[in-house]
Order: sequence, then structure tokens, then C-alpha cells
Amino acid sequence: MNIFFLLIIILFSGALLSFVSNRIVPKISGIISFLIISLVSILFFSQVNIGETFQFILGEIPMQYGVTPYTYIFAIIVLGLGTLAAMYSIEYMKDKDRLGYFYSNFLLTILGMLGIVFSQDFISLFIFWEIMTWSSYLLVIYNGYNSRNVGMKYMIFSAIGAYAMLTAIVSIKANYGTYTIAEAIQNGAFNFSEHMYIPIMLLVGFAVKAALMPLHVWAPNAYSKSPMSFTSIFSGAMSKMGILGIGLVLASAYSYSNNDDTTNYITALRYTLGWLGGITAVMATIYALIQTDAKKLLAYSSVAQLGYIIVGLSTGTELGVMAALFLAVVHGIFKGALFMVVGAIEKQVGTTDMTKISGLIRKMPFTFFVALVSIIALAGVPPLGGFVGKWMLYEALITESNNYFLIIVIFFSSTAAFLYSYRFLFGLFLGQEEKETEHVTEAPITMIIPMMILAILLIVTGAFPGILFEPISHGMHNLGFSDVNWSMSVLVNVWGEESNMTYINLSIGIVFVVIFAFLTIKGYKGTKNVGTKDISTGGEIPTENENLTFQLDFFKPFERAAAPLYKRSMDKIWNDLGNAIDSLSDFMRKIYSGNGQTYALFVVIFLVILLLFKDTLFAN
Amino acid sequence: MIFIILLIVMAVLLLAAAIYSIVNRDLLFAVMGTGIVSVILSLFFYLLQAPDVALTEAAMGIALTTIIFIITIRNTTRDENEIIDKEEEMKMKTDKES
Amino acid sequence: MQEQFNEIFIKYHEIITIGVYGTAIALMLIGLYAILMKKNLVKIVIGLTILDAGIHLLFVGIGYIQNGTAPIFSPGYENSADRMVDPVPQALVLTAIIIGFAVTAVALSLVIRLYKHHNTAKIDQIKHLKW
Amino acid sequence: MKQVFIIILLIIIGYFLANTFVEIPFGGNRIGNVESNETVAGYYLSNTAKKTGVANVITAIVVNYRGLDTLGEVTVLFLATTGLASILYRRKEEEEDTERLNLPSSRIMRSGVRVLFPAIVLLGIYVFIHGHLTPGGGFQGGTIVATGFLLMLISYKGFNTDHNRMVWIESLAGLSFVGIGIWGLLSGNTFLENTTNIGVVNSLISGGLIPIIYIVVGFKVAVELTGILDILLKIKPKK
Amino acid sequence: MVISPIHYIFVPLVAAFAIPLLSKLNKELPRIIPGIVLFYNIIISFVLMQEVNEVGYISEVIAGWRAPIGINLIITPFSGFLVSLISVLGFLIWLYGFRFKKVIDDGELRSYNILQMMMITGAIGIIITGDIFNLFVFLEIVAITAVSLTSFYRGRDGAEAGFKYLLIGGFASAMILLAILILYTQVGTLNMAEIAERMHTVPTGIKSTILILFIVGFGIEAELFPLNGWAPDAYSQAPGPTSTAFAGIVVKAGVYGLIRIIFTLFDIEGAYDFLIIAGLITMIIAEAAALKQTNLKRMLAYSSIGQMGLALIAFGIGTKEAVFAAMFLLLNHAIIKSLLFMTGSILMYNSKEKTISSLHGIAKRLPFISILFAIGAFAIVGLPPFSGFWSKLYILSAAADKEMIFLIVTILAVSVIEIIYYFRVVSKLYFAEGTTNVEVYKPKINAKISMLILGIAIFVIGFYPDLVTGYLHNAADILLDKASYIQYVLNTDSTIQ
Repeated sequence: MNIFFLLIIILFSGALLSFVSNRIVPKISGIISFLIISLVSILFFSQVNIGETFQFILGEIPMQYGVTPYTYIFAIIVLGLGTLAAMYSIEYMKDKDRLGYFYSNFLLTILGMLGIVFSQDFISLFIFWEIMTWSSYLLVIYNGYNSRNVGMKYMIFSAIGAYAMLTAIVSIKANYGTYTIAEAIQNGAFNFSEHMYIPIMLLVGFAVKAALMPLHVWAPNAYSKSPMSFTSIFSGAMSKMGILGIGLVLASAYSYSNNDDTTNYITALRYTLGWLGGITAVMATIYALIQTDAKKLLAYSSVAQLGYIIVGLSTGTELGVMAALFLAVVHGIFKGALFMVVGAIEKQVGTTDMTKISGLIRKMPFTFFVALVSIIALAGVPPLGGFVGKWMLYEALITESNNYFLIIVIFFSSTAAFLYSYRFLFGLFLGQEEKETEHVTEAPITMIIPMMILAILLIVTGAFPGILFEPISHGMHNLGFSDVNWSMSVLVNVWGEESNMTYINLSIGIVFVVIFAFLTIKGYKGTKNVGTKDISTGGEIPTENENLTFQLDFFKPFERAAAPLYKRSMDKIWNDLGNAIDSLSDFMRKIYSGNGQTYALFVVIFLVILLLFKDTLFAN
Repeated sequence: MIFIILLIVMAVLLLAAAIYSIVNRDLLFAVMGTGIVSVILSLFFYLLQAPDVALTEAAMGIALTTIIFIITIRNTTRDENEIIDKEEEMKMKTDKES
Repeated sequence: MQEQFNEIFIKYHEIITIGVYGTAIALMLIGLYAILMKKNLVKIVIGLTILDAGIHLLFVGIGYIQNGTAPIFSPGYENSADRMVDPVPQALVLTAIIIGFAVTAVALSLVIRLYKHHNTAKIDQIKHLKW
Repeated sequence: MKQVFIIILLIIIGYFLANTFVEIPFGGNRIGNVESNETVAGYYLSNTAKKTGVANVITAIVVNYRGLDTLGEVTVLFLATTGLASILYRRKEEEEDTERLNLPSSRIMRSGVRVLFPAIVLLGIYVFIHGHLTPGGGFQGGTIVATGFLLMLISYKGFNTDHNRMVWIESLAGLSFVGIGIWGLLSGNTFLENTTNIGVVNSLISGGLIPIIYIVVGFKVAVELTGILDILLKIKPKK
Repeated sequence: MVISPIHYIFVPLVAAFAIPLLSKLNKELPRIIPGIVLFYNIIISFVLMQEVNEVGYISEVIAGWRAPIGINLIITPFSGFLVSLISVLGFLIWLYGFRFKKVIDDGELRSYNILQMMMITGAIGIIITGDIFNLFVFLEIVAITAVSLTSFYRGRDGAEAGFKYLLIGGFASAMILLAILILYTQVGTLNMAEIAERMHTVPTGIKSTILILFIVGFGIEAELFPLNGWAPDAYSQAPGPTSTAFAGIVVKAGVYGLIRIIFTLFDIEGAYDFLIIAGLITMIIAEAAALKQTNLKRMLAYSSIGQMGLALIAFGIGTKEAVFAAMFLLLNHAIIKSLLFMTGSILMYNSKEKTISSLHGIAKRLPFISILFAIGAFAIVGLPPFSGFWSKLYILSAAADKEMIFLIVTILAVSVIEIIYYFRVVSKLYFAEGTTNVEVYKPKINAKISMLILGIAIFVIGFYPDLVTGYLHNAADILLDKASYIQYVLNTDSTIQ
């Protein structure tokens, strides 16, 4: 029994098992799925050794499974995050119904992502891609009637992407005679000389999952509407599948960038991707600023982060790609943690509306700690992992790419990221407590543990980024980049300047801790608790039910500044397109007027047309 | 010679009967028209040395097809445009009594 | 008699051709016209029968050979096989006529039911099912 | 407007059909570019008499050479009857107050029909018994018999076809048709094969199974058509 | 008695003629006998399929006359595949329709069973006959039975749908008769093989006219675009088993007729391009019309038309891979769409106003039916790992080999529309608060079994397509090899068993 098969069969049977078992023993399927996933990850990290492949024929198509160092990076994200999310969701999903449905699709999603990691040929890649897509669709609409349209939008965009991918795949088969990824790259499927639509369509397909600019419309709603325990892998891991594909295609495209006929195209591609990523980052950040719902805020912020990653990939230099991959891993970690945090708050408080709750720091200290750590990572502040990624990204942009607007854009968006991350932290945790949140207690232990693990991971990766650099550099070598040489936590970039992460991080970390402790002590001394709604200054008493927390219009001036941007969103354009198609189809079906005689007339007209054009149509 | 004249006459009659059965508003007469069409058609067949077909067409087209058409008209409506005027009704009644 | 008939046939061949083929095609077109223009269901069925009649006439017409005899051997074979008209189209027409009658019967029964259901026999008023 | 449009369409169709048929000269034996002895018609004309012993070539074709067509055709009639029965089906509770639609029939007609009826039926039976010798056969004879029944049905209120008996006849006729076919399959080795000796052409007992099949077909057709008429006549006119 | 193709014909006929008598013995016999017959068909199919897969052709002549003289039945791997498919489906449909209608008089019952059985027989006859006029006869059998079954329910607009079907069907038969007539005047024979052999002698103008008449005639049965007005009405009005049979069986027969005419009889290259164009238009318009349907069965009907368009496109591409892909699509469509119609008719049966929107949250009451419907929907839009994916993949790769990028893009764009309307229904079934306290009609065990078999088939073919691909490749090769067909039919003596 081949190990890849074994893993996939375990996951599949686990999905069936958790579907069936819930009908027999209620609530058990959560534990089952957790056990299954942890079993799979144990098997994977113990049994699977990189580079071995396994071939077989299915449907007369040679299929090939295996793990390259490059995909290994993503396997780490998927399995690690998947295990933690499964563990987390045991408690989180406890008192929901349709658990069998949820967990079977959860496992199928993991199966899909793992399969994508495994698959060394396009067909199995596509198969697993689709499995991942529809199972995640079923999870997006899990929350019921109101999220059906969200799910529909998600499904439509995924379908468009997947079918663009399929077109590219069949064209590769037709033109380069292979379905295998490695051979396709060897035969130069992605050189931009002829059949340029092939890599472009592939990129479109992957970019949908990576929520790139014109195709990102589904992402914020889908992320925020689906159950949080799933969103943590939805945003943390599944979006990285798009990154995987994009990295693959771009890497092989860059390898042709120095022969003359294609270099212009590839530069153009790099610029477009870079700009799209940058615009995605900025726009998503600006939208994130005005959200009052924490989930929505995080959703937009993860779109922005994906924008960074794509910018990094688009530089096409060792440092940039490395930064992108590093960011991908770190983003998986902290965004998973953040969605878990929001999920915990949702479970404990009942809402995630930042205008309704505040001051949870005393109620849920551990959750707050996790949130703090991951927010710091998100904002790219030292000493955490996010900083390392961003730092490398900036270095790559400044030193090696020469479009400075992009740099400015990125800088701007990451500074703006400070704002929303501050708002998130402040709105949920700091500030005075509300009357409504008095009953709130800390989340149950099985939800705390995974969050804590993630937080610790963040700190570790911040302090010793080398832990991540090792697999990443292997992966990049596998991608064909001459390796960025590194030693444990010392990164030597291409000109050999050393930049010692550990000392920077540790020093900054110490400073942070001191300041933080100082602030806490200061903060506890002589603070006076007033309800946040108590603003009866100036003699006028507000009526009961109007909510005047500072959380409303948190960034009012900023909103006013960016008002024109909010007016025209991508959403509207897509909606208009959809309505146009809808009415067109409604017009088309009017052809079938219920009158039988009309149908007979159609037959005669058809006959006459054929007769008139018979010499052109049926010329012998 | 007689063959040709017969043929031409029959052709004219055939088309005339067909057109009559198409244009006539009174379905009963239209059905009679189709009956005439099949009468002449069976003659045609006979003339073209197809006695079997002529027999079949005679029995089928003249008797059976016509009668099922008439039954249908009795069960639906006699006027093509469904404006049944009084004296039609009266005539039907008198038919009933006799 | 025989050879006189032959030369008549040769002389007026076009007329005869038109007389048979033209009549048949004209019948078909008349039937088609009824099907396409007439609103009354019974008229439409009449059109179908006339269309069929035209096709049957064509069948027999192509089978005919000049001054041939019916494909039936009389006792003693004084009518030889090579002067017989083509029997295959006639055999096919037999089948086609019976089938046409069956179709007509079913169509008329449907007309009766439609009239009972909709209380009209106009095809353009019977369109509950559309789009 | 619509009329003009449709007439134009019809003219186009007629034009193309005429174009096709002017290349098929009327009279004179011509089959495309094929010699007449290569066509199936040539084969039938030259071989029917000695190979099937049937004087009426059309009967030979309909019953023997293309027997499957005839079987299918009988089936079509049978299915049309069944379909009519299901389309115009009335539940039991609607059954009782259905008197048959009586067309106006005078006394003269009634007495005439009474005289004619046996003659017509006899004629029909004659036609389908002599199907292999003279023009006509099962279809024609069956149709004639059905016409006789039709006359009785429309002129006599009291005259009722025994439904039970009709079911028996039609089932047995159909079964015997298929049975003869299967017997051919068993005795010879193809379906409907004419394995009995074919006798002398133009004698009544000739052509082996062909006359038998045609008689069976005659019964079947007669009963089917009578059944169709019976069903149609039983409809209560809408008032 | 050795099993031979003629068994397909006479066994159902014996049953059909005998049922009226036997129904006097026992009221249950009319229900049961068709099941036995259809099951016997399955046995025949499996015997013949194994044989034909080795031999290549099975031919049997009627009344002991060799091929051009008498009528012959011929089974190629292609027709054998279709016939076996139809036999299995026919049995499953019988199983599903057994006691489907709750209140039914015995008179009605008898005619219903006879008609259903004979419709399947007629479809089989269309496929296995080797004689063009005989094909017409079988076509008429199918037409009459189909019309009678369409207007079987008297409460609804069955008669209307039936009349439309009959009107257009009358057109079809007239066109085919005319085509046969002209063809006979040119080649002097009715046997398909001999026609194909002599086709090159026919002048081009006449040839194309004949082809056009045939295309119109069979296009009506195969639901080409301007000719398919009858289809949605008939599908939506017929009883559940019958509309299943329409989608699974009757359409297949029509498509087979069209393919047989274009591939075997004629040698006109333009016809292939015509197939592509017509199929493309059919697919686009049908799917667009399906997008806004409110009646579930009507929506399924339009989607079935669209799938047929896709099949015609694939046939029109004309390479071996494309034909293979098209056959695979026919197989998948037969299985999946039958499942969808079976489940869909039960769902519709439970909705008062026969609309999709009245099915809110019915999955709580009918979990089994709903999950089968969902599986069918996922499979028909071609999501892996269900079976529909493979046929779509093969079609696309066949199109890509001919560098038809536009075709690929169109097909995939249409599939996006398909995804939209199917997923709309599925999410309505599952995720909508509906009045779930109504009394629902639950299917009997036999219906459940037949639906379950189809659902399992979807999974099996989806996970292991190599089960069928080998046979289908063989079938495609032999379908495209016209010369050997002619040679085989014309140069074999009268007795092949």
C-alpha cells in the first residue's frame, strides 16, 4: 500500500466515518476527525520522504504522486494548521447541528489540499482542486440560508478559475504532450514564446484561490460567513494553494526571462502581478479599516496579506520569493490564530461586532495574549515572524526591483495595517468592560491550546526564522532559484551582507516586554471604570438605545479621506455582469413560446435555412 | 391519350379538394374534402399500377379516417373559428330528433 | 394500342411528370400550409394527413415505369417481370399508410382531450407550458 | 404578413423538392446509376415467384422479405389502440352513463346496413385470404372488415362489440404472428423464416406460411381498427 | 435457442400481446411481466456484448434472406454498448416505476406497462436494425408510445405536451419518409450498408438534400436546437419513470440515428462541422433557458438537451478520441440524468405548486432522495471525483487536440451556468427553512434500490473509469471504420448466430 494512497484513503474513509458516526453517536465526529487528521499528519511527517514519487494509471492518464521540497512547505501549513483547527473545532462546534456534514466536508477539504500537495501531474491536481473547492463550498454555506448567495459567489468564481485552469491543462496536453508538471516545465509549457494563454490561464485559476485583485470579490464574505474553525484553515491554508500554483508557474516562467524573445512578456507579467498584488493589498487594507465586524476585518486583512505575498513572488528574485514563501507560512500561522481568537469570542460573547463589545482583556486573558502576539505578527512589528517576512520583502523590493511606486504602495498599506490591527486589538479587548459582557468567561481549554501553540510558533519563528528558512530554501532550490545561503537564523542575502535576525529580534523583544510591563503597571494604577456609554458630559443625556461608543466612526477622518475609493467597488461590476447574463438568459428562453405551431414553424425555417445553405454547409 | 387527360383532371381535382378542405371554415365539409382527396388518391394509385395501395387507401382514407375525424368534430366543435351560430345548433338538434 | 400509348407517353412526358410529381409536392405544401397557418387543431391534423398523402403519392409515383403492370403474376406468366412496376415503394407505402392512420387516430384523441380540458380547439390558446 | 412569410418558405421548399425530383424521370425504370438487376426490386421481381411461390410480389415483400416491418406495423396499430385507451381512459365511476354517440341513421340506412354487413365482412375475408394471389391482403381485408363493423356501430344503437372477445382475438392473432416467426427461428434458423414447402404459384394453397401470416394480420388489423373506432365512438360528447 | 439480437424484438412483443389476456388472470401480472422481459434484455445484452467485443460485429437476418434482400439486425460494439445501457436503464426504470403511481385503475395500469415496455423496445430496435425503413417503423413505435405516455396523466397539461410532441413528431416522420424515398430512387436499396456502399454514385445536390431531410427528421428526436420545442413540455408532463426513460433512452436512440446517418451512410465532411455548430447553439440556448426555470423537471429537461448538444459537439469533432469521449458522455448522461429525473420526480411529487422554490428544506424530510439528487447534480456538472468529470475532460482534450480553444472556452462557460442552477437547487434543498411539517410521499423500497444502484454507478465510474474506457475505445474505432461494416454486412451468408 503506497503511503500517499494510504493517507488519502484514511482521510476519505475518515470523512465517511465522521458522517456516519454522527448519526449513531452524536457529537463524536469532532473527536474522530481530530484523531484522523493527527494520525495523517503523524504518518506524513514520519513516513513520507521528500522526492519519492509514485505513478499509476487512472482513466488512461498517467498519474504521479509525490512530495517535492517546494510542496513540502505547504504540506507543513496544511497539516499543522489542519490538526490544530480540528482540535479547536471540537469545542467550537459542540452545540451546533449537522456536525457529521461539517466534519466530513472538513476532512474532504484537508484531503483536497493534501492531494494538491501530493499531485505531481495536472490532472490529479485538478481533481483534488475541485474536491477542495466543492467541499469548502459546502462548508461556506454551512451557516444556512443567508449565506447561500455568498456561497454561490464563491462557487462561481472558483468554477471560473478552475475551468480556466482546465483549459490550460488540456492545451498543455495537446501542445506539449504531457500531463506531468515536471515534464510540462521541461518542455517549456510556460515559456511565453508561443501559447501564451497557457500560463496566463493557469495563473488566473490559481489567483482566484489566492484572492487576487479583480477576482477577490468572493473572499471577504466567504471568510467571514463560514464557521470560524473552518475559516482558520480556509484563509490560513487554502489560500496558500493558490500561492503554490502561482509560485510554480512564475518560477518556471522566470527561468526563461533572459532569452530575448520572451523577456519583455515576462517583465510585463511581473509588473502586472506586482501591481495587482499591491493594489489588492492597499484596497483590502482600506476596506478593512472601516469594518465594524471583527471577522470582516480579518477577512479583508488576509486578502491584503495575500497581496503582499504575490508582490513578493512577482519580484522574481531569490530574496523576494523567499520573503513571499516565508510570509505565506507565517500568515498561515497568525491568521489561523486570529480567526480562532475571533471564533472564541464569538462563542463566548455571542457576537463579534466591535461596537458591541470591549474590554475582554480581563475576561479572556489567554485569548488576548494570542491575539496580541498574532496582531503584532500581522502588523509586521518586530520581534515576531511577520516582521522578518516584511523586512525581507522590503529589502527585495528596494534593492532588486526598481519600481518605486510599488514600494510606496506597499509601505502605505502596511502602515495602514497598523491602524486596523490596533482597532481590532483595542475594540475587542482593551477599553472598559460592557455590562453585556459581564457573564463572559475564558474559552474552554481545547480551544485555548491550539491558539497558544500557534502563538508560541509565532514567537519562535520570530526569534529563530532559520527554522523556516531551511525547508523554504530547499523548496526554492527545487523551484530552480540559486539558493539563498543561510545559517541558523543568520540570513545572508545575495551580496553576502549578513543580517542577523536573532539579535535584532531579541533586543527589540526585550524593549517591548519592558515597555509592556511598564504600561500594564501604569495602566492598573488609578484607573476609573465608567461605562463606555456614559458620555453625559455637557449636560445632555443620550437616550438609551443609541450606541455612541468610540468604536463607531473609529477612523472617521480616514474614511472621509478615502471616501471615493469606497464608492466604486469591484463587487458592483461583477454584480452588473451577473444581472446582465441573467436577463439575457431570461430573454433567450422566450424562444420557447408555448405555442406548438411556432415550434413547427421553427422546424420549417430550420429546414429552409439548411436547404438554402446546403451547398456551403454540406459541400462534398 | 385518355390516360393523360384522366391524370390531369384527377390532379386538378385532387388539389382542388385539398385546398377546399384547407380553406373551408366548416370542419365537417373540410373532412369531406379530405375524404375526396383520398378517393382521388386511390384512383391515382390504381392508375399507377398499385392496386394494393389503392385498396388500402380506399378503405383507410375514405371510410376510417373520415369517420374518426367526424367523431372528433362531434366531440369538439364544428366551426373552425368556434363561432357556432344559432341555426347550426338548430340543425344539430333536428339531426338528433330524426 | 400499346405502341400508340408508348409514343403518347414519350410525347407528353413532361405533363405526366408534372401531373404526378407536381401534384404530390403541391399536396405536401398544402398540408404544410395548413399545419403552419391554421389555428384549429382539427385543421392541423387534416394538414398532417394531407402531407402524408402527398408523400404516399410520391412513393407510388417513383415506382411507376411506363406502361408497366402491377407486380402480380397472373396465371401462366404472360406479364413478365421486367415490365412490372417497382414493388418496393408500394410495399413501403402500405406500411406508411397504416402508420399514418394510427398517428392520426392518436392525434385526434389528443384533440378531444384538449378540447375537454381547455374548452377550445385553438392551438394558440393552448399554451400553459412555456419557457 | 405571417401568411406571406410562410408562403415564401413553402415556395422555397417546393422549389428544392422539385429540383430534386426533376432528376428522377417519371416512368421508365431508372434507379440512380444502378443497374436494375442490382437493386432489391429487380431481385424481388425476378425471384419472388420461384423462391416464395407467391404471385403477388407486394405480398411477398410485405410479409416475407420485409416481414419485420409488418410485425412492427401491426405493433404500431396495437400500440395506437392501447395509447388511445389510455389517453381517453375513463374511470369506473364515469363509465355507466356513457351511451355511444349515435350519428343520425335513418331506417333505410339501418336495413341497408343489415344487408350489407355480411357481404362486406365476407369481402374483407376474401381479400385477405387471397392476399398472395390477388391485389389486397391482410391490411386491406382487415380494413374492409373494420369498415363493416363501423357501419353496424354507427347505424345500430344496440349493436355492441364484445370487448372481451376482441381482446382474445387480437392477442391470439398477435401471438400467432410472433409464434410463426419463432417457429421459423426454431425450424429454420432465422426469425419469420418460411420453412414450409411453397407449393405451386397461383394456387390457393401456395407460398407456405405467407398466406397464413397475412390472414393473421388481417384479423389483427380488423380487430385493432374496430377497437379504435369503438373507443372513439364511446366518448360522451361535451355539452 | 441461441441468444441472438432478434430476442430483443420478439420477447417484448410476445409479452405485449399476451398482457391483455394475462391481465384477466391476475391484476398483478401486467406490472410484473415487463420486469421479467426487461431483465431478460439485460441477459441478452451481456451475452451479446461479450461476443461482439471479440468478434466485432453480430448480424442476424430476418426470414432467411441475405442482407440487402431481407432486413438484417446488426450489433456493433457501439450499438451493443448503447443497447446494453438501455436494457439496464430500462430494467431500473421498471423497478423504479413499480407501484410508482398510487391510485391506478387496471385498464390504465395495463396500457401504461405495455407502452413503457414497448417504448424501450422501439428504442432498442432503432439502434440494432440495419435497414433504413425498418428504422423508421421503430421510430414510429417510439413516437406513438412516447406521445401516449406523455399525455398519460389527465389532471395536468399532459395532452398539450403530447400534442406538441405528436405535431413535431409527425414532421419528423414525414421528413424521414421523404428522405428514404429520394434515397431509394438513387441507390435502389434500403439496407444501410449497401446504401453506404453506393452513396458515392449519388450526385452531390441530391445527396445533400437527402442528408438535410434526415438531419431534420432525426434532429427532432435528438433535440437539436430549433427542433426541440416539444422536449421540455414532454419531459415535464410525463410520469416520472417515463421522463426518466426520455432522458435516458429515447434521446439516445435519436442521437444514435443521427450519428448513424452521418457517420455510416453519408460521406460528407461538412456534416461534422454542422454537428459542431448545431450542438454548440443547442447547448448554449438550452443551458441559458435552464437558468431561470421554476419547475424542476423542466430545468432537468433543458439541461438534458444541453448535454445532448455537448455530445453532438464531441461527435462532430470526429476524431477517435472525440467519439470515444462522446460515448463516455452518453453513458454518464444516461446514468446521471436518470438518477436526477428519478429523484427529481419524487421531489416534485411532494411539492404542491410544482416549483423549485416550494422545496425549501425538504432534505430534512427526504434525506436519502436529497443526497442522491445532490450527488447527481455534482456529477452532471462534472466535478471530480464523480463520473461526469471524466467525460468532460476527454471531450475537452479531444477538442484541444484539434486546437479548438474557442470551443473549449464556450463549453466551460456553459458549465459555469450549469453549476449555478444546479447548486441553487441543492442549496435550496438543504439550507432553507421550509414548512417541513407537511406529509411527504416517501418512495418505496424498490425505487430506492434502483436509485441507489445508479448512485453507486456514478461513484464507481468516477473512481475507476478504466472499467469502461477500453470497451468504448474499441467501439469508437469500429464506428469510424465504415468499410469493414459494409464489407461485413454484405458479404456474409444468411445465418449468423
